[in-house]
Amino acid sequence: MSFKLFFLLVKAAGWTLGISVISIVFGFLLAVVLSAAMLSGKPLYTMPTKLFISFFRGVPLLVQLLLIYNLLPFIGINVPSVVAAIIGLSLCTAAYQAENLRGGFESVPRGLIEAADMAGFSQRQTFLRIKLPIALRLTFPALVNEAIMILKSSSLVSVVGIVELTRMAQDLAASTYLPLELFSAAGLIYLIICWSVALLSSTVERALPGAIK
Amino acid sequence: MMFDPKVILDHLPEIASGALTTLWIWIVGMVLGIFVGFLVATGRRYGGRFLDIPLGLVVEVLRGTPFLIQIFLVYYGGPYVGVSLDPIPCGLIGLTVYSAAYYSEIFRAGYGSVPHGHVEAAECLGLTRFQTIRRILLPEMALIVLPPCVNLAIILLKESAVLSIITVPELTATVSAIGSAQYAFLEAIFVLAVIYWVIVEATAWAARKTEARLSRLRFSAP
Amino acid sequence: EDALAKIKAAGTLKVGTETAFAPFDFIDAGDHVGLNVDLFAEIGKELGVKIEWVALPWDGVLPALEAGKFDMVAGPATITKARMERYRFTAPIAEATVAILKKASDKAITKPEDLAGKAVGVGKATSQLAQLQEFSATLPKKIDVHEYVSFNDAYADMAAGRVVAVANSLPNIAFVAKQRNGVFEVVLPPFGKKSYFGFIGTKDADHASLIDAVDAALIKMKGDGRMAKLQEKWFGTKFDTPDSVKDPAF
Amino acid sequence: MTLPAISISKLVKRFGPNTVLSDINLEIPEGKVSCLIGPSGSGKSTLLRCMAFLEEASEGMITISGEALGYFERPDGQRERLPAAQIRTVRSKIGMVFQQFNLWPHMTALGNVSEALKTVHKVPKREAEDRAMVQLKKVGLENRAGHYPSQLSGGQQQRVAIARALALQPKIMLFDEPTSALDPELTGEVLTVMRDLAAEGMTMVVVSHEIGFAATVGQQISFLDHGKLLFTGAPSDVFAKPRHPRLEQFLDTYLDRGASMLA
Amino acid sequence: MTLPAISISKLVKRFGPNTVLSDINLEIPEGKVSCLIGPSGSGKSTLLRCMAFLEEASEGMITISGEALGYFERPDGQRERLPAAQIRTVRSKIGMVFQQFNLWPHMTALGNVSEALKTVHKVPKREAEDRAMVQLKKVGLENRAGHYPSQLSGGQQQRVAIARALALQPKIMLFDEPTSALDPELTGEVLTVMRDLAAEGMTMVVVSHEIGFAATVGQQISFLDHGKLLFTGAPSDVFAKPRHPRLEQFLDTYLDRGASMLA
Ligand SMILES: Nc1ncnc2c1ncn2[C@@H]1O[C@H](COP(=O)(O)OP(=O)(O)OP(=O)(O)O)[C@@H](O)[C@H]1O
Ligand SMILES: Nc1ncnc2c1ncn2[C@@H]1O[C@H](COP(=O)(O)OP(=O)(O)OP(=O)(O)O)[C@@H](O)[C@H]1O
Ligand SMILES: [Mg+2]
Ligand SMILES: [Mg+2]
Repeated sequence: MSFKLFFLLVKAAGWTLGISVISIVFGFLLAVVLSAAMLSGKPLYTMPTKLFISFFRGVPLLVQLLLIYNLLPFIGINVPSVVAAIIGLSLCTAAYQAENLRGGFESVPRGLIEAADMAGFSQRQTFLRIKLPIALRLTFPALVNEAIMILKSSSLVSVVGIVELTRMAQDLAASTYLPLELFSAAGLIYLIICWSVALLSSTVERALPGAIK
Repeated sequence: MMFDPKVILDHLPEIASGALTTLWIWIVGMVLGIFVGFLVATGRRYGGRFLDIPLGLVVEVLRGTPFLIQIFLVYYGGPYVGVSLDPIPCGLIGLTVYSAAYYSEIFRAGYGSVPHGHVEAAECLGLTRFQTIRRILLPEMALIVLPPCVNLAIILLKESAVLSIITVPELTATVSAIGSAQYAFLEAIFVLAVIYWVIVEATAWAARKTEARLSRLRFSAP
Repeated sequence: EDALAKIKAAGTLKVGTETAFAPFDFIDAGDHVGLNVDLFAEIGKELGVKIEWVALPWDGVLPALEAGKFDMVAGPATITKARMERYRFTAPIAEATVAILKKASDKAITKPEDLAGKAVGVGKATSQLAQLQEFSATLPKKIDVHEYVSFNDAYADMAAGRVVAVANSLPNIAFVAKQRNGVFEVVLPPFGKKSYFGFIGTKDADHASLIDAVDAALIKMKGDGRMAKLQEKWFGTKFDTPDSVKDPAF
Repeated sequence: MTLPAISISKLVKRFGPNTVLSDINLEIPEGKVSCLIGPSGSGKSTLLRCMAFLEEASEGMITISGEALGYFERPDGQRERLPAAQIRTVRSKIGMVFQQFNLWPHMTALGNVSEALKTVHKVPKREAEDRAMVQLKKVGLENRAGHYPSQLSGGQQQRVAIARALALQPKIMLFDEPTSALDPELTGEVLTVMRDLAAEGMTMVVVSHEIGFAATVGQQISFLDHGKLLFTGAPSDVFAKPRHPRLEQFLDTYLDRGASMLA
Repeated sequence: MTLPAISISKLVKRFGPNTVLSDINLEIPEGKVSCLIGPSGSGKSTLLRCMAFLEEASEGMITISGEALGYFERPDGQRERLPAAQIRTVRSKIGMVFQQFNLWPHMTALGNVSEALKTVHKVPKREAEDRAMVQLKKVGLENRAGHYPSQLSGGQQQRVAIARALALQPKIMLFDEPTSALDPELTGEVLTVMRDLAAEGMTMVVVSHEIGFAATVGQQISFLDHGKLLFTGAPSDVFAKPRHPRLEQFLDTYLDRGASMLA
């Protein structure tokens, strides 16, 4: 396999990384909102959230992507490929992350919240300054795991027309007829990306203050 | 685009057979994966460095690459090194190995969650290592590892669609083939969404029941 | 105003395709090339518009056409009766008759009938699959048909040795044989019924004038020899194709 | 005489069907150290938490320097909940120190102490940190300001928790077994800080297993048993004989330990 | 005189670069109660864990009733590890009771006590449970046999832990701060059981913060500080003045608490 082909794979890996990172960020922000809705305990908020999570965890990502890309135009929203891919991945990861975060919020020791009550924090201040940072710290490893899952699942966004790493390997294999070489190289690139993410996150995790013993 | 339920009804037997294939490969692969994963976690805990480091490396490679690529390399690359597997065995082995990597990490965390003192108590009373694992560690970690095991099971169900590239007639491939042969894409997407969703919800429901029963059995009044 | 007028006003024609379909559409060293690319470049000149390509996996192409993600599909696809009920095909651009690709080292297969009782690969839910099954029924011993999600997996499996041959349209396997010269070989003659490749559009009235205009451009290119030259460039041979297919063989 | 710092009347607290506090009437005098003692499960923590409005009493009234906490009594005798803002105002007079410290693990000692000043009282960062430093100095931890809770010993953590409560300049400090999560040798640090506060005339309510502390520093001692206030009085009255039989039995548990080798 | 129940000679324990026990020589007399006291971090738990072979000593020897535990000394002075089965045999003479109880949460009290009889000693289920019931009765918990640990109070849990160790009929019982995880009132239950055991002549080694217990029940008291055994002797010697200055300081910490109201 030539260097040129490998370079093309690396370039496609840029799409994989770019789309995943953006989706992880959006998905995470949405997940914070969703988990807050779940914690509110008000059926008005929890019911739609439960439905959302059930749908986006229960239905394969491939199907979600096809729905977003091909069905939204029928109600007059024509989303470009990149947007469809990011929406699909974000919604899917948000559903998983929301569940992770909810676990985190529920394991914030009650006493820490009482301490905030005593100091006169409003509910919003308690959420932003105490609950969120601690829940994040508690769920950090799970959040990173989910991010790595999304990195790998992002290969499915080719169904909406994005030539990411896996698709590029398939395309190149289709013209060079060297599938084994190309797939091995793609696997290696995934491995490097995932390991870098894992390494980076464990460094960050060690640096993060506030482990609860 | 029009929705035509007739397409689905006409192909019900094929759809059902695809669903059954997916179901049984998923369940068998997962059960084997849990078993192997537990062995790997145990090996890493008690096997010393010479087992821990290589096993850890293999686990990380398996977790760091997409299932699609792994299964492709094994199925189409295997014959070059003298391993020529049929699709179903290859799919089963692939699913087992892939899930074992993830399950081993869950069990490793499970081992870590049992207070060391409980193991020391067993040691003081003369239980052998095997007895300690079977009588103390396994039952104690059961409740803790159940939720992540179920989560992983749901992820695996959906990953199993990848097996279509090695010609396993599983649900996704079967239904999308019907979709493209009949040009009934909307119907195909709909069927896939519903069937997977039903399996996932059923799994989650069963898990919740098991969890409730386990915790009732183990930690409450007789 | 109809689709053609809108396209001319915008100055771009959006064409959907799948880029793992050599030699029609593929990625060669990073560039999107193939017969389709050259043909549409000429069509664009005739219509006075630029071409904008949208590449999707084949599973996603036709749903996206129906969703209006692009104006037509390059592909191309074999023109069949069933498909003509749902889509409108352009004038044929190449022959699609199904033939056999085998390993060059395999001396046991010299004609299509030698496949009786052997394992042969083909794409899932394709017209080539239907042709192969029909052919299999005429043999004394049935062919063991293996269905793949993509033809490329079928080639990989032939290399791995699980199937001895792959059935696909002549232009495609001719290209594979040329690329992996000495590894793969085409078995002649083709065994399938004569069939043709055409580009795909929707049947609605809005798009009729667009497909008419593309048809006109293709027929013009056939007349002035540009088509033949491009077929020669990509297939190493040229095909005799009718101006339109009204009644496909299957 | 001045108004009592906290006045509790006819307080009842139920958890579901269980009544854990029944008919409590208690006045906490201003500028003094009051101790709550009693066996485990007798309701000491619950009573203290009611004073901080971390638990809402099921019946009865609590006033802080004469102002109603949480509920006020309408002329017809019905209780009505006060608006949240008003509850916060009254509660701001109270500082609470928890048994488990409850320091926020993602902030340094300085962060823990200055956080409420910044977010709740909108004090500028610089000034908030200066004021926090003053409190840390008071508990002898000025050189630990940049440490995270996980990097501090139990005694140091508890002192940061005290500084955190003091930073908001409460008029009353509530302590729930402030040393019972500490090693015997670390206990000393915290008791010293509490003695200093007492000497400064801070109104304090202390739930404590440290009978020694209660006996030497406490100026009013209340004994709870099974949710009932059996006895309130000066230490000399409490420890003097003859004692209430339940109190006698309770004290014996302590005397059995630690004391017997003094002979 | 009989052989000492445990004899420790020239024991050194290092964790990485830190020496936490240095040159310990100690004999635990048979049929008596020996107490280990000392400040936090002085190495009491580590020494006790070495006696149970839960920690392996870095140097030195331990013998249980004359039999080598874990290692034996070759004539050339080198230590050699004994086979696992032999270690188990010697260790079976020892029962250990942990500070945190370490009951198995998925088994009832009866299950906890009978487990080792069934799995290790292959006693039939019925008989194992009968023998377990005898032990539960001894610690006063026969009517709690079917309860899971989470359904028992701390004192009850600790008594189950004692019954679990007793069920294997050890000759020596080791206790690591058996009451420090307990409420003062729950402590009483456990101390009572321990007093009964002492009265029966069980050899016991107790690491304890309960100076009162040490003073009244202990027949030999050893004081550890910074990994060194500063003092071993009868209680009267330990508590008599003049004391070792470090011991004096240590005891003061306790006397400050609980005792001062006796006046
Ligand atoms: N949230 C709650 N729900 C139900 N019952 C509760 C709750 N909190 C406390 N109780 C019960 O109320 C009673 C009094 O508890 P409280 O914690 O006030 O006792 P305490 O005197 O502080 O005991 P300790 O000395 O053990 O801390 C106990 O019987 C306890 O079980
Ligand atoms: N596994 C270990 N690794 C490293 N150091 C340890 C380990 N266990 C104990 N130590 C250190 O050994 C020293 C003695 O600890 P040990 O637990 O024996 O003290 P202790 O006297 O029981 O104290 P306490 O009264 O607090 O229980 C301490 O400084 C401790 O930090
Ligand atoms: Mg309490
Ligand atoms: Mg200790």
